[in-house]
Amino acid sequence: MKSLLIRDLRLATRAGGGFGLALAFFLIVCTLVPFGVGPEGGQLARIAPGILWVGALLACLLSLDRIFALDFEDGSLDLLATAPLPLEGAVAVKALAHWLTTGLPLVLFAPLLGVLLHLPGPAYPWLLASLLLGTPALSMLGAFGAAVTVGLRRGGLLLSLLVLPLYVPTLIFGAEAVRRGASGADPVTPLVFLAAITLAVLALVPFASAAALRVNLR
Amino acid sequence: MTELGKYAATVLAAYGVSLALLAAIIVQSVIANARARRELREHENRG
Amino acid sequence: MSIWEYANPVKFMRTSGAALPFVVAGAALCTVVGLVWGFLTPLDYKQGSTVKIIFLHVPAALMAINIWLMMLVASLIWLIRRHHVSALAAKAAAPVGAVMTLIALMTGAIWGQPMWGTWWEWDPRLTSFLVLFLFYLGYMALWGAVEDADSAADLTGVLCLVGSVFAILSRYAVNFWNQGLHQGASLSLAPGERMSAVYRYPLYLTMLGFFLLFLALLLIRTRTEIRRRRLAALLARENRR
Amino acid sequence: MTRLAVRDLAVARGGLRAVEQLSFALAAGQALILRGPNGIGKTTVLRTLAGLQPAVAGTIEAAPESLAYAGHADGLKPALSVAENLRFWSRVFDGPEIGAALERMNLRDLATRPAHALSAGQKRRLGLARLLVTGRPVWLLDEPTVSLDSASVALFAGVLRDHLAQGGAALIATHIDLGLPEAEILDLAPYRARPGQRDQRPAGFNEAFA
Repeated sequence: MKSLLIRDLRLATRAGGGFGLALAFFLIVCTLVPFGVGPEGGQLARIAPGILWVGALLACLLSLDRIFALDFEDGSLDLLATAPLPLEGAVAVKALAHWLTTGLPLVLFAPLLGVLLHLPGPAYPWLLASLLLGTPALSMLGAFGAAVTVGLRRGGLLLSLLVLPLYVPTLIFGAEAVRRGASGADPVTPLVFLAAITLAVLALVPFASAAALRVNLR
Repeated sequence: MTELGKYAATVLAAYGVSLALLAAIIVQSVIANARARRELREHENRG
Repeated sequence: MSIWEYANPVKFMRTSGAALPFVVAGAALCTVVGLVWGFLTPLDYKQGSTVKIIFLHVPAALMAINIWLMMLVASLIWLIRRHHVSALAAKAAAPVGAVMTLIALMTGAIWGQPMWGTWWEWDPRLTSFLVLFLFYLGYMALWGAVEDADSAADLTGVLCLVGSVFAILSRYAVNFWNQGLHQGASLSLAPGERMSAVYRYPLYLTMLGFFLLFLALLLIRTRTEIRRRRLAALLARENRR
Repeated sequence: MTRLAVRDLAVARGGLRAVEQLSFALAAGQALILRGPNGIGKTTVLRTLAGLQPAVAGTIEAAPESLAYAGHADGLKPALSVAENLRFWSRVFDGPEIGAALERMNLRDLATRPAHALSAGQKRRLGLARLLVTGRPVWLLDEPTVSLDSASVALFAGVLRDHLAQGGAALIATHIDLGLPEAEILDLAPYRARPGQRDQRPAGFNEAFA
């Protein structure tokens, strides 16, 4: 398992791995929104939690198809499926690698963009906490979508259509925590719900993803 | 005729949209079924 | 003889063919009578004539959820017992469910315009139905995208399972997110809150009508799918030789 | 000792049975060449044995984790070097170190070269070297010699012979002569599935509805 994680991280960070694209996309989204809604600081501050969460979510979506598509094309997935490690474990490791190369950088990058969007000061710890708790679920659910669509020719678009509705609960609780943090209300309740969803997703979705992968491999 | 009061347009719009959608799915189902039946019969007749 | 005999395509075609005229007649009768009766009900003292929309809105909303439940059950039967007709029935039900969801959404929006003063309100119920509609779209798109029938049935089955869990999760998340304007269940059993009988009976009739309508469409569409699969199977067999 | 025993196996492709009633046994030290016309289902048989798809009927008996599959694709990452690619598979399969495999497949000089800079034949050699680092006794090989020149084919035949001598076994789908005169030949043509038997469980939609 460790060697698979190391390989995926190495592939993602080498040239052509697409590392950093998600960050650039996140930056662009957060730059474009003020152009759309106007530069007025109070308004930006009000919508900043939502923009940051939606931006992170879309940036995460961008690289999902890479989780399995490349391994499927070059035959690695066949070989992994016959390897001693269970496919559920391989799915979880690949989702973890996706989170480490996409989710975690987005989390660390988000406060910077919060400054651009006039996010109120008290919200920053909650922004970090909610993204940190929520993005692993985004990667895992994305891995499920990627597993379902891995053999398809126009899989990318379908992947978004399948995965985005699954992101609704995570987005709601994540953005709500930041919003409450910004307005001085108690953000712990949504954070607890967010953590619960993430834990359930991490525990159960690998089985569904591995089942979908097995179907696509045969 | 029944009285619809000041919300006549609202009620008629709701019935219109719903019946149109229902009609669409019914017509689509029937046409698709007839087509599938025809294609299958043609194939079986051919050999 | 067990209930699973009906999962045999030939048997299903024979039985459904015999039952279809009665189901269609029942659906037409209940839906038409129920809707006309509903349309002719007197005005409500509070909502005026807009109360007539519930004869479309409530049955459609009910069917939107129940059709997804039926798809979940059919998917489980396919995944566990591998009955091919079950998978095709789930596929056949999805577009009907999507249309029911759309009807519930649009009548809700049209009704909300004079009542709440806005076409669209991010009310928990409306929002959950929008999310449910997205699930229907994704499910249908996946059926359309996968070429191999066996893979498509398996993948959509897994998606239906995961989607069901998330549809319920979304419902609670949305409730948390916005408490909403939507009134409680219209057919509440608590005494005193009960809807007047003038509206209740036509509503029951349209609910039955929409259910029979779904059943008729389900039978027709499943028969379509079976015929398509049979044609594809015959072609595949010829190509193999 | 029997490494792999197959009884009454039926496999399906595209929802239809392709091969049925297939029975054979593979003993330690034995190589079996799968023959048959194009499209009869050699690849499907190998993938089913490897566990990548379920068998429609029949039993497959083999020690757990004793099968190593090599298909048309080599599972190489272009961005990684030869040694990195091989080391990854050695770790995943808990197999031996990569030094001997590199040596044996004549890849020692290419060890640090990234896989995208390899020729087709070199990639194939690397893909076959992977079998050596899995440490598994039974090799399931699907056209292993594609894009290999005659020298490399001979090299691989030598590797295969050593593997058999150490108690390994191999099931190989190939059309060319590997230079393994001791290998037996299993022709799949007699096992081609005949349609029309409705008493069994259907293999897929195409059998359930035909």
